Amino acid sequence: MFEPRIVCFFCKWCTYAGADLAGTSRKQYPPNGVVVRVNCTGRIDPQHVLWAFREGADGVLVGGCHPGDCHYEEGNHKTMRRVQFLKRTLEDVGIDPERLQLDWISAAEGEKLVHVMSDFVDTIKELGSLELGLKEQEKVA
Amino acid sequence: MKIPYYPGCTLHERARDFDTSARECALALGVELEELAIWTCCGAVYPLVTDSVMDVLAGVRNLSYASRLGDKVVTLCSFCYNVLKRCNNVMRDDEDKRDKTNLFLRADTEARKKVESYTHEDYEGQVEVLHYIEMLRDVVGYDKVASAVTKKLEGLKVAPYYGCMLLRPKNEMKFDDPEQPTIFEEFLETLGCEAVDFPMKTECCGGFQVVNDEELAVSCSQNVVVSALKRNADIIVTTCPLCRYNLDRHQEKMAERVKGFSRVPVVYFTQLLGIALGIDKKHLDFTDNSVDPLPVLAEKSLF
Amino acid sequence: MRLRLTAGMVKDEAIDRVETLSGQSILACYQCGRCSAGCPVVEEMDIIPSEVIRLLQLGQIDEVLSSKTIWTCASCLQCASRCPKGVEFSSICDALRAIVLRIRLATPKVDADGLTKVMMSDAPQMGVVGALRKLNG
Amino acid sequence: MEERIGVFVCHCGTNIAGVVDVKRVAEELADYPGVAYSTDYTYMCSDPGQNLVKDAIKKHNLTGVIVAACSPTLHEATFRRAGMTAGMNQYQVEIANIREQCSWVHQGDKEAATSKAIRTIKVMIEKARLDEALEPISVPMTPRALVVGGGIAGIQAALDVANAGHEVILVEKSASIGGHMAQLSETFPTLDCSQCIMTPKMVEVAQHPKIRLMTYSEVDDVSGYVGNFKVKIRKKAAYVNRDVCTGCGLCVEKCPAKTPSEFDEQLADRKAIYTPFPQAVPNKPVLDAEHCTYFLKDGKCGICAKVCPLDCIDYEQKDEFIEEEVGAIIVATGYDLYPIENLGEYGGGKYADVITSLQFERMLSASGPTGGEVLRPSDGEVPSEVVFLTCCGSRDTENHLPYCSKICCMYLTKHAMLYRHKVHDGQAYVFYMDVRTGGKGYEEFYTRAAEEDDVLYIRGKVSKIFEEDGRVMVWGVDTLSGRKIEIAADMAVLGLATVPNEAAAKLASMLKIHTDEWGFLSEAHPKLRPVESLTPGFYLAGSAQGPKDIPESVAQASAAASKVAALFAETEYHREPVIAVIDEDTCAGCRVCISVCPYDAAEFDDEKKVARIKEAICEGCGACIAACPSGSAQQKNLTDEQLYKMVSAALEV
Ligand SMILES: Cc1cc2nc3c(=O)[nH]c(=O)nc-3n(C[C@H](O)[C@H](O)[C@H](O)COP(=O)(O)OP(=O)(O)OC[C@H]3O[C@@H](n4cnc5c(N)ncnc54)[C@H](O)[C@@H]3O)c2cc1C
Ligand SMILES: Cc1cc2nc3c(=O)[nH]c(=O)nc-3n(C[C@H](O)[C@H](O)[C@H](O)COP(=O)(O)OP(=O)(O)OC[C@H]3O[C@@H](n4cnc5c(N)ncnc54)[C@H](O)[C@@H]3O)c2cc1C
Ligand code: SF4
Ligand code: SF4
Ligand code: SF4
Ligand code: SF4
Ligand code: SF4
Ligand code: SF4
Ligand code: SF4
Ligand code: SF4
Repeated sequence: MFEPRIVCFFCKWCTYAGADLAGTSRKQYPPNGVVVRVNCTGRIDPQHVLWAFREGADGVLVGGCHPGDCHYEEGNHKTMRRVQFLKRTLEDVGIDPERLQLDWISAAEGEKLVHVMSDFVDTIKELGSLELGLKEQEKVA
Repeated sequence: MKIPYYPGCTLHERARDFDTSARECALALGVELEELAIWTCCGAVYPLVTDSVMDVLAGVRNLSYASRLGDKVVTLCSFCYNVLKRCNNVMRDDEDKRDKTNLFLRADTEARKKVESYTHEDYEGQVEVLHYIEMLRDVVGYDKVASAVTKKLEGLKVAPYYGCMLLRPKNEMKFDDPEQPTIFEEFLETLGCEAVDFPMKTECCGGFQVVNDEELAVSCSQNVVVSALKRNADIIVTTCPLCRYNLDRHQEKMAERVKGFSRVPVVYFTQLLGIALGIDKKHLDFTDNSVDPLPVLAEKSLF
Repeated sequence: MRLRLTAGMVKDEAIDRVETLSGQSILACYQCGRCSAGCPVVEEMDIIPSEVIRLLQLGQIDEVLSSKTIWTCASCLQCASRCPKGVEFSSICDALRAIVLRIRLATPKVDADGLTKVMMSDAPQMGVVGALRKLNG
Repeated sequence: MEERIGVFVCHCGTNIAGVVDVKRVAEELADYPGVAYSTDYTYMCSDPGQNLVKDAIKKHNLTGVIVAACSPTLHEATFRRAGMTAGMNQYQVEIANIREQCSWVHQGDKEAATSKAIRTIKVMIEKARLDEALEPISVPMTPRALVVGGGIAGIQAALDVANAGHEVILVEKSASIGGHMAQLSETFPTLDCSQCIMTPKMVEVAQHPKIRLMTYSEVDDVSGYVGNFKVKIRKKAAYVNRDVCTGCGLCVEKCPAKTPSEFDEQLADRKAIYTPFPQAVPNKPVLDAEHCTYFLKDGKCGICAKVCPLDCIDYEQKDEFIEEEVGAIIVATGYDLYPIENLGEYGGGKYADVITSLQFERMLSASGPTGGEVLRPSDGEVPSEVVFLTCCGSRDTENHLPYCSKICCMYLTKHAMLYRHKVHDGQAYVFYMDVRTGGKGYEEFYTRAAEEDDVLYIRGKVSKIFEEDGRVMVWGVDTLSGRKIEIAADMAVLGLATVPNEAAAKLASMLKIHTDEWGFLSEAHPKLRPVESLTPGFYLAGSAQGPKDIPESVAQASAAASKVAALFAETEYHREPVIAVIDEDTCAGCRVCISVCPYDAAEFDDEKKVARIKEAICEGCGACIAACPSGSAQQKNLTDEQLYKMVSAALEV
């Protein structure tokens, strides 16, 4: 069966801590995502996301603090706008924008993390493997 | 303005007074209750077992009929309201049951085709189920009701009895605060009478158990009636033929059991509304009551 | 009377059936008793609602199926409305009745004679229909 | 230089090893490029575990270390310290989280968990490969603490920090310190009088040379970071010059305007100009413009101004703003009761004789509105039967709050007991689900109530309360006997759930400290760091963090104070150096970074025409880096290059 490969960019204050909480509460979710911990979702450059797809990711999940809760005032607002823009870019290069998801998950929301992660894996499973051979498509790189 | 109307079996039979008074009042307020061209009994009680698709079918069929007439359906009887609203929730929120029910509906329509010119359309919970009083508040507006009042019901102390089915289950009915509802009190104030706040207004009257165990219904409704009496109610209003029946018919027995019991009439809220709007008496019909409301109404110079 | 509990008893499939049919989780009930405290007809019941659930937790389905309680409930939903754990006893009650009626463990509650008597009187149709559906299946 | 990375895979007993094949992980990674040493061990954080790391660093001359274990929030500091003692730069020690985010959440699929663990570790190896040796940025420490909230927790914390020799600013939003404890009558489990044990502490706060007390004040803004916060405090207009006022009380006495007293929980009135209670600290009035005739009726009245012998009344007074620098902030904003209006089944506050627990507390208090007598609010009669209800709004996942409020079992037991002491022939009933008495002397206290004071405990939750024939009817149940219970009582007391103080939510979001979903402040670790917030420099005390009784609130306050004192023991604070840097050679001078930085940490160098980062201020959020069009801004030890490699590693098959 197709097991999607997913890169998760998690902000260390909220979503990463939420993922820790899911662990301490022994909640279970699919193991498809590998986490890259960042200070803030605002640190994420659209290039990082495109790179992930280029390197073979079937999906990219970005998790940050709820609006208003950003440890750095408004990093997540910036991300929100960037993700909007990125989704359009993805569409342009023929990648279903649903393969990129942004969600707000706080340190208290272990349960939410589990849902988001499980649903995202399901979504990507439905979309199937991203075999675009992007490495040849220079426009992305 | 026309609004699709589902009367339900009882309003066409033993509760004609409820039906007629409601229609006449609506007309006086500029609303024509347009009775569904065809309808069946909704089943009266909502099935609480999860596996029963057949049992929601009756409700859904009526909703589907209603959807041909408009985006709302108004109903009066609390039980119908409860069943229709919950069936509607199922069709809106439960994909699995929606599909199954629509399969039945389809077969159903095929069978009916011979007699009726209905074509099948899948139903997806698109109709908004309104109780008549919600219609008064949200569609007509209490302001408009107030300005249409020709005879203020001054001096009349009215106990609004909610019963169970309008309010519960709260997360599905979303009718009002399940413990301290106020929609009827606000309505009654619009008519110029005094709403009596009595603690048993949301307790059960015994419901359908009257058929199985009359004693049980007597003790339940006695609890309600005595509570209203203690708060000096002149009259009790209800929204449900079964409640009306239980609260009204058992007062003989209550009188045997409760020392110093004084009888209190129980009427439909639309009948009081009718008086306030100055509707012709013949449409209000206070003949089906065990406890005659006319003396109280006469005493307050209302009828 | 000593009740000798076994794992098989508390995991009985009959209990599963009650859970599935009612959509309720039996073990979610923490026995606060609020359902019983607010039930309008509890005086007429032989086993109070919270005890019915307790017996189910202990796997005692037969005792519950033969109780008077399940026929006494008026489906007023007060128990479900106030339960702190979101357990709807009213639905459990419906499920228990359904089990009895489906396997014809008991004769229908509303007998023909009773029914004609009621029909003759002036009870609203909905009451009759409701009783037949709830109590006769 | 060629990298020589060491990988240390922790079993955590069976926590990790039970799911992840740790041996295989260690073996596979041994062959990964750049890895010089790879091993596994049962408990990496234990002494032998740490020694293993230290020895390997020396023996294999490692340039980077990956400990694959629990979350970095737990032991990153531990292993960085270990690395340092072995002569390695601490920022070259990294954690790969294979417990919280791997073994614990993928228990059903050992193979997949193992493979995820491997990729997770590779991600960190790629990072470590390019990690530079960094030194913490040291910034001067302002050894002054801000304590927000003047309940018992805030008072205790302020005193402890002050007694350790540091300055403290104590900000309290109401007119006096004391919080809820000041409202209490006698306190469980010893029944000492609350005022008696509290008043001396309040006075001590007022007189402490190191404490600056600011009542009727709120924190309006906070910026900066640990060691160097800037806070803006709003001193609300009291319309009284409180510096000059002697507290003679003449104004209060003569004021004609009345409104229900918050301190007496609406059971009595106060004046428009008032001190909340007789022992208030400071014992000087404030004027509440919302209820004052002068303000409501355009200058009519003015009596207080006329009678004040010292001309303290100033109707023109405005809010005043004070800016201060502090190094640490203790949040002790306390709790409130869940609103009685939410409990419609108990009347939702419409029955006079169904009261809240704090109202009953005021009634029991010798200085309260009834002078300590228990009297029915409706008619002032002594109640002969009183029902106490536990869990009103607590432990109710469906309609109210899911958590246990922890203190109500005990205070209702106290209430029942004190009622019996005052009304000797009275009957007290307590409806309960479990009587939770988890404290020293608590179970004995409960036993005394039941056995010596004849309090009848009834196991069951009340379904409905209503008024009938002038009495309070209670519909309950006794689940032990299976009986429905009906009590016609004279009064009912609701043990309402505790919720965070209403004002705390706003404060928490301003301070950017986390709260749980109910609004209680979150601690950095539930067991090991219970008095700190995740954000450095913020400490938690008292019931703002979760329902607590007085002993616990005081203990936590002292603990928070000792943390602050430890912080202040250093004259400098060391900040993480993982901040932004700008490559002057490539910077185009577009100033995008300057415009996006939320902290004004990027500035423009007019001479070189390039942007520059102010090291002491940069928080390392990365916003400028993501925004920089030329890639000139980078984050130390999380550069774009590192991120690209980490992403690639995450996707390796
Ligand atoms: C009815 C009842 C009886 C009790 N009896 C007992 C007992 O017998 N024994 C016992 O041990 N415990 C008892 N307790 C518990 C006790 O009241 C608490 O443990 C204690 O008061 C907690 O103190 P605190 O300082 O954490 O919070 P609080 O007392 O709530 O103090 C918080 C303070 O912070 C202020 N504040 C809030 N937000 C802000 C803001 N944004 N800015 C500035 N100031 C702010 C508030 O005005 C308040 O003064 C009882 C509780 C109740 C409800
Ligand atoms: C079965 C069980 C399960 C538990 N599970 C949990 C749990 O899941 N979560 C939780 O939060 N808590 C749990 N606890 C509670 C937890 O164990 C205690 O809270 C915690 O260990 C207390 O730590 P301590 O340092 O106070 O005491 P201890 O762990 O008892 O340490 C005291 C130390 O002092 C030493 N010592 C004693 N006298 C002297 C002396 N005269 N001179 C020198 N040394 C001395 C002892 O040898 C010992 O090493 C559990 C307890 C038990 C019994
Ligand atoms: S109210 Fe709910 S939790 Fe309480 S005993 Fe009844 S079913 Fe159980
Ligand atoms: S639904 Fe049945 S059991 Fe529940 S309160 Fe009503 S009558 Fe009692
Ligand atoms: S380092 Fe972490 S994972 Fe390893 S034993 Fe210690 S707590 Fe467990
Ligand atoms: S009269 Fe003046 S001095 Fe006296 S308490 Fe009032 S304000 Fe203070
Ligand atoms: S102006 Fe009058 S009403 Fe206002 S506080 Fe002073 S005395 Fe009271
Ligand atoms: S402390 Fe007692 S009364 Fe309070 S919520 Fe917990 S169990 Fe209920
Ligand atoms: S990383 Fe950049 S944007 Fe963030 S604080 Fe530092 S300079 Fe400002
Ligand atoms: S955004 Fe980049 S290029 Fe522009 S000024 Fe800042 S560092 Fe230089």
